Amino acid sequence: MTEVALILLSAVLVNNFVLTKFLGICPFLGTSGKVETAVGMSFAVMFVMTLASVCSWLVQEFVLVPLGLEYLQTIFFILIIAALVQFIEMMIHKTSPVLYQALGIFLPLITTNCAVLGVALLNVQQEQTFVSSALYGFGAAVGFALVLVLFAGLRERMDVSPVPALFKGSPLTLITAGMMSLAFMGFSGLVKI
Amino acid sequence: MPAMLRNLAQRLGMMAHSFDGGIHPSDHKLGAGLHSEPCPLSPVHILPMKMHIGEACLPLVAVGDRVLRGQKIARSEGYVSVPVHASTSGRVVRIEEYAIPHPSGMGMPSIIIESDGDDASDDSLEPITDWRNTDPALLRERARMCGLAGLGGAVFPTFIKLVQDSRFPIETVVLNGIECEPWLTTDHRLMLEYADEILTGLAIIMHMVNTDSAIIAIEDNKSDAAEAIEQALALRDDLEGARVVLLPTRYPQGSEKQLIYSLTGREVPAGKLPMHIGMLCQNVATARALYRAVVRAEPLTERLVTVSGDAMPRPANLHVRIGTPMRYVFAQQGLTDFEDVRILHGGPMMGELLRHPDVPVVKSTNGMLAMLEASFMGGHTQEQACIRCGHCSEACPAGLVPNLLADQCRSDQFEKAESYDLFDCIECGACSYVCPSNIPLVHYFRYGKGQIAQQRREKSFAEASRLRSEAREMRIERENQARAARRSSVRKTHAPAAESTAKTDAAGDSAADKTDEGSKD
Amino acid sequence: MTGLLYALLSLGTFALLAGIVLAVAQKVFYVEGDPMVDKIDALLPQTQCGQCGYPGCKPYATAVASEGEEVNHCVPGGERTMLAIADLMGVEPKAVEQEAAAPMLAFVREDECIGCTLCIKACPVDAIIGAPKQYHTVLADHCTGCELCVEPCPVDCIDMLVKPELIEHWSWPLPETRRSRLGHERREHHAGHA
Amino acid sequence: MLVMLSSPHMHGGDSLRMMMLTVILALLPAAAVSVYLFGWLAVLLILVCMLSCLATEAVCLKLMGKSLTTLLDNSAALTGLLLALTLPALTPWWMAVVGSIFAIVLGKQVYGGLGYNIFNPALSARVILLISFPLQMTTWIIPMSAATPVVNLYDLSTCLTLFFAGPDALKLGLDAISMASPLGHVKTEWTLGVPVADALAHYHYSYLGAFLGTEAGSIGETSVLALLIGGVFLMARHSITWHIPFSYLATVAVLAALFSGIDPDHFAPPMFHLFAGGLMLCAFFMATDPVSSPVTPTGQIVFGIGCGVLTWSIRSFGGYPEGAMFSVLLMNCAVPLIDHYFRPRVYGHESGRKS
Repeated sequence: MTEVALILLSAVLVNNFVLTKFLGICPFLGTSGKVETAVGMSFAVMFVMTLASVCSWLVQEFVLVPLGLEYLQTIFFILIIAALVQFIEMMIHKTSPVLYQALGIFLPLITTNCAVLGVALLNVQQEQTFVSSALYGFGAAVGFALVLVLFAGLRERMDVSPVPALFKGSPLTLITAGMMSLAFMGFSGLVKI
Repeated sequence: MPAMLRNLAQRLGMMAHSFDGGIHPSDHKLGAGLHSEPCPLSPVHILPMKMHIGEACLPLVAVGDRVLRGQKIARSEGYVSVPVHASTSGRVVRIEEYAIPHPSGMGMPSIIIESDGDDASDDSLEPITDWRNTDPALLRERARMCGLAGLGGAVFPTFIKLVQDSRFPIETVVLNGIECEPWLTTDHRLMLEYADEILTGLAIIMHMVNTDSAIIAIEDNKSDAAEAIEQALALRDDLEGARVVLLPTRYPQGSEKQLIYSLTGREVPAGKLPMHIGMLCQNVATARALYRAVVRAEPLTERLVTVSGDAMPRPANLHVRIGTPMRYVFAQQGLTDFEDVRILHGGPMMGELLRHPDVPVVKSTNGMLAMLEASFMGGHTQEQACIRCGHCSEACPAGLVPNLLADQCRSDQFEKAESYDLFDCIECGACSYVCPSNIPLVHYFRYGKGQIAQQRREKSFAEASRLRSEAREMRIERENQARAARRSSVRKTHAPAAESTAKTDAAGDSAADKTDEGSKD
Repeated sequence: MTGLLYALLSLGTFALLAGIVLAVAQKVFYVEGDPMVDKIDALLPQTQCGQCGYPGCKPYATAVASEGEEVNHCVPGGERTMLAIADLMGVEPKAVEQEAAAPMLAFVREDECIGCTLCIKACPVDAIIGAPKQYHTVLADHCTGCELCVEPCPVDCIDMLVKPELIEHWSWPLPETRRSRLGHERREHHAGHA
Repeated sequence: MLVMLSSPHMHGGDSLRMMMLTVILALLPAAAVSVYLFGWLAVLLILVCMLSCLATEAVCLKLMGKSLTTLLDNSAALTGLLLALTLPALTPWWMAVVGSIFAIVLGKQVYGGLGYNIFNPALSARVILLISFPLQMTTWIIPMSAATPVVNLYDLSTCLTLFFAGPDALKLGLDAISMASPLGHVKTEWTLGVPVADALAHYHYSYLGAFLGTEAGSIGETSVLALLIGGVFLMARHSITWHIPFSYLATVAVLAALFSGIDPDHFAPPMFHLFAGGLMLCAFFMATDPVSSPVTPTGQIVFGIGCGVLTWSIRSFGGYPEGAMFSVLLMNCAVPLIDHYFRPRVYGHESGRKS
């Protein structure tokens, strides 16, 4: 039980993918304009990341290793992720057309979200068990979702601020992301795995 | 600090309930000790066609007609409307657009009467002295006929509220003598000088809505008024269910919803009226006007106005005829030079800044304040950035978060502002009053509300247009089909002459169809 | 050799599996029509004026939703409509090409009208009434000010008048202390993108 | 010219300048204690920080073509003072200047100036300094060394040399005048497996000393008493409400009491947590910074609890000995969401939120 909590805590806060590993920055900046969009993106990423971790672990364990095909890791994992993303894209299009519009190009781009592939590869690298890799994937996604939603809140506030023209848009967004990352450094050493 | 302690004591002991938020502005009630006096008759009276909330009236008189005081000169159009009466005898000289006390500075069609000095009354209306045995419906018609509208400032037609609705029986009538606006002293003076008239008005209201319970609410900075009412009450035997409640002074206690909460601990649900929880609120001045209308058959042609302000040489409480030009009233009290003076219509918290004094006194005019430009707002006019101190949210009696709302209105995020309950704002101004950054919060809310109303109008117009356009397309489609059908049948008969007649017929039909449809709307 | 065979086989099988799953999903989550059209149509002012280059509001909405048409073609809707559509579509706002004029009303000078019914046929919202050889009148409450009736009139008896402003519809402008600075800047910022 | 403004046409008289000035006044006791403890070093540090904040603000305003009168709102001076009070006494002058520039530029002006910053400017500068210069930012001078024979901090020239040229110029080893902070000490010992009580005993920790301010720490955070006086003054002047400080301190105290009750060897007692490090300063002056904290009372309580949980967690488990600054910054990120979800109940509405 403690271990479950520790893995989650580590993935969510201490080793946050966005703020300490700097993975998945593209969708982080692209879809954090509005809280609603960010929440939608969060769920999509959570779904894809968790399933991708599980599937990639299964493939790694039962296909690649027995057949000695570890060198095909990347291709296989990308294939899994791409299929999952296609699936969720269709699902969102059906269930929430507005969210589908709002996420726009960033939805198919989850495929190339390095955080998703990162989780899958890190799981293999760290030789996680099935459960812990699922947890790790889920935790990483929750961490991504957490900072995405927090950041969307901040950006909504910055949107109505009289920001100097020089810093308007991306510069201020990056500065703020940096400040958030600094704040997240406070978590360093919180969990030792 | 003493105010804080007193407040605390009242909260703990005497007071069972107290509305959230609120402020304690210094009250400047210069006129509290000044006996009311009549304002001399002005040579000209300007009577706008709408001095109430609702639809405007249509003139019944023409230029050159002679009118009498109390004569109906404009009839009401629609339900939410009351007629307009001449406030003195004289001749109608013009009917034209005239500026009214409104922040837009825009005008309103008005009847302009030149006074003949006789001040002769129209006495076609019969007094109803035996109102106790009169059908409430008749009394209600009397209230409408006499042009009564809420004199506390909202000017909602009074008769509409004075109704017996079996679904929402009125349990308690609240007579509002709070007058929490700084500077204003009209209700205060009325209670001191016309306690009996007010109480009779209250008795009529209670008879009309069929209840025997009433609360007369007064703030504790007017304890003399409360005493006067109590004394008058003691002398009467018909108002046993009425009691005076003295509330601790706090702005905006006079606001209907906040007052009801202070008195009963019950809230009027959002989007509902006090009558939905069995309450009816009337202002003391309205109660007196009702008494005058019923027992003395006097339409609403005069009201008490506080003429005050720090630029006012002689503050006073004046009985002013409705339609009297404000410039004339100010001149009577010694103010003729309006250089560096700001004129407020109503109190400083909810009243409106006027562009010039050339507007008439209307039914909602409870005060006319002349403020020195230098002391206006205490000099706090330069808007600074919001530091989110939360004082506005603490002061808000409605439980809103004004600074977030203002941000949303300012940046045109109206949907979000609505979801933050912009329309629950009562525009009392407590938030702007406490704001250390001098942000005109209420101004932003009014901007937002106006824009949302505009968008709603546009939206419903667009929707109506869409339906009309779709209906038209369907009709054209139908016509084309009909024409095609006819043409094919005609062709079968091989009669060229008949074909041409059919064609003209079809054209005529379609035009006729169309006019029919158009005239239906 | 076997390694390569395994690789090809496993990858192929896997791709096939994924393909089947997606094909099924495609059936399950099939979206009929484009739900965005109605949403966009609801934002348009429904003047049916055709100034966007489409024969009405709905066709323009369809074009925006499915043909990637720009969001800034609606003239009467002005900037507000453009921003609303851009927001809904999640695209960058573009500057409106033409400032929206004050709301107008068509008015028929009745003594000059010959009762030809051409304007009646032109009106997209049936806001003009009158029979042949009779004076025609514009129903002010329904006129959208689209000007489509002006052109067909053979005697030029239709005027476009500015819609009178009502005191009830007056609303406070932004305070002059810091007049709309933020909103203004934000819009300029967006316009800059275009 | 008549500017048409909507009602109200009356104002209560509060002003930004006065609010900021009140906070500066409330910080005076803590500043006075720091001068007593660290002599001219504290004076120099405070002056340099305040002046460089004001200068930076002036430059920023000039660059953006805004009126310099904004300087008079006292907010830049306040940021400078707050930053100075969170710095160790031995901070070199250039670090103070860099920190001040960070505070004003990155903390405030890039967001559009006063009122729009997301993070507390002084705290963000402090954290940037801590991460950039970890050694200097955790080197604590022995308090009361003002009068010790090693170095006389009441002597202006000594302090000028220390401040502008560093301890090396006086041929002083850092070890001679510095020591670990109580929090740092306990954390180090704890990682070595020493029980908390023993660690505190080795340190000669005194609760009274911590209360009055004679334990090591940044110049303005040592004296709990002085900070309490300032906090109470702020509440009396209605500059802040009780919600954030109370919920913050109470959360730390409750968590500490709970865990030190379960395992006193690993977790420090509540009193130690409350008196140690920058908690008091953060609770009364940083977390309550109106701009970067929630607006509504419920939101403020949530904010305070969040700060408390994070502070205690970082102190008890994290890599850094002190978590107060980080936790306030972290909670700053959540303010827009807290504001959205913890609005007060609107009159006439059911208590449930629609969205």
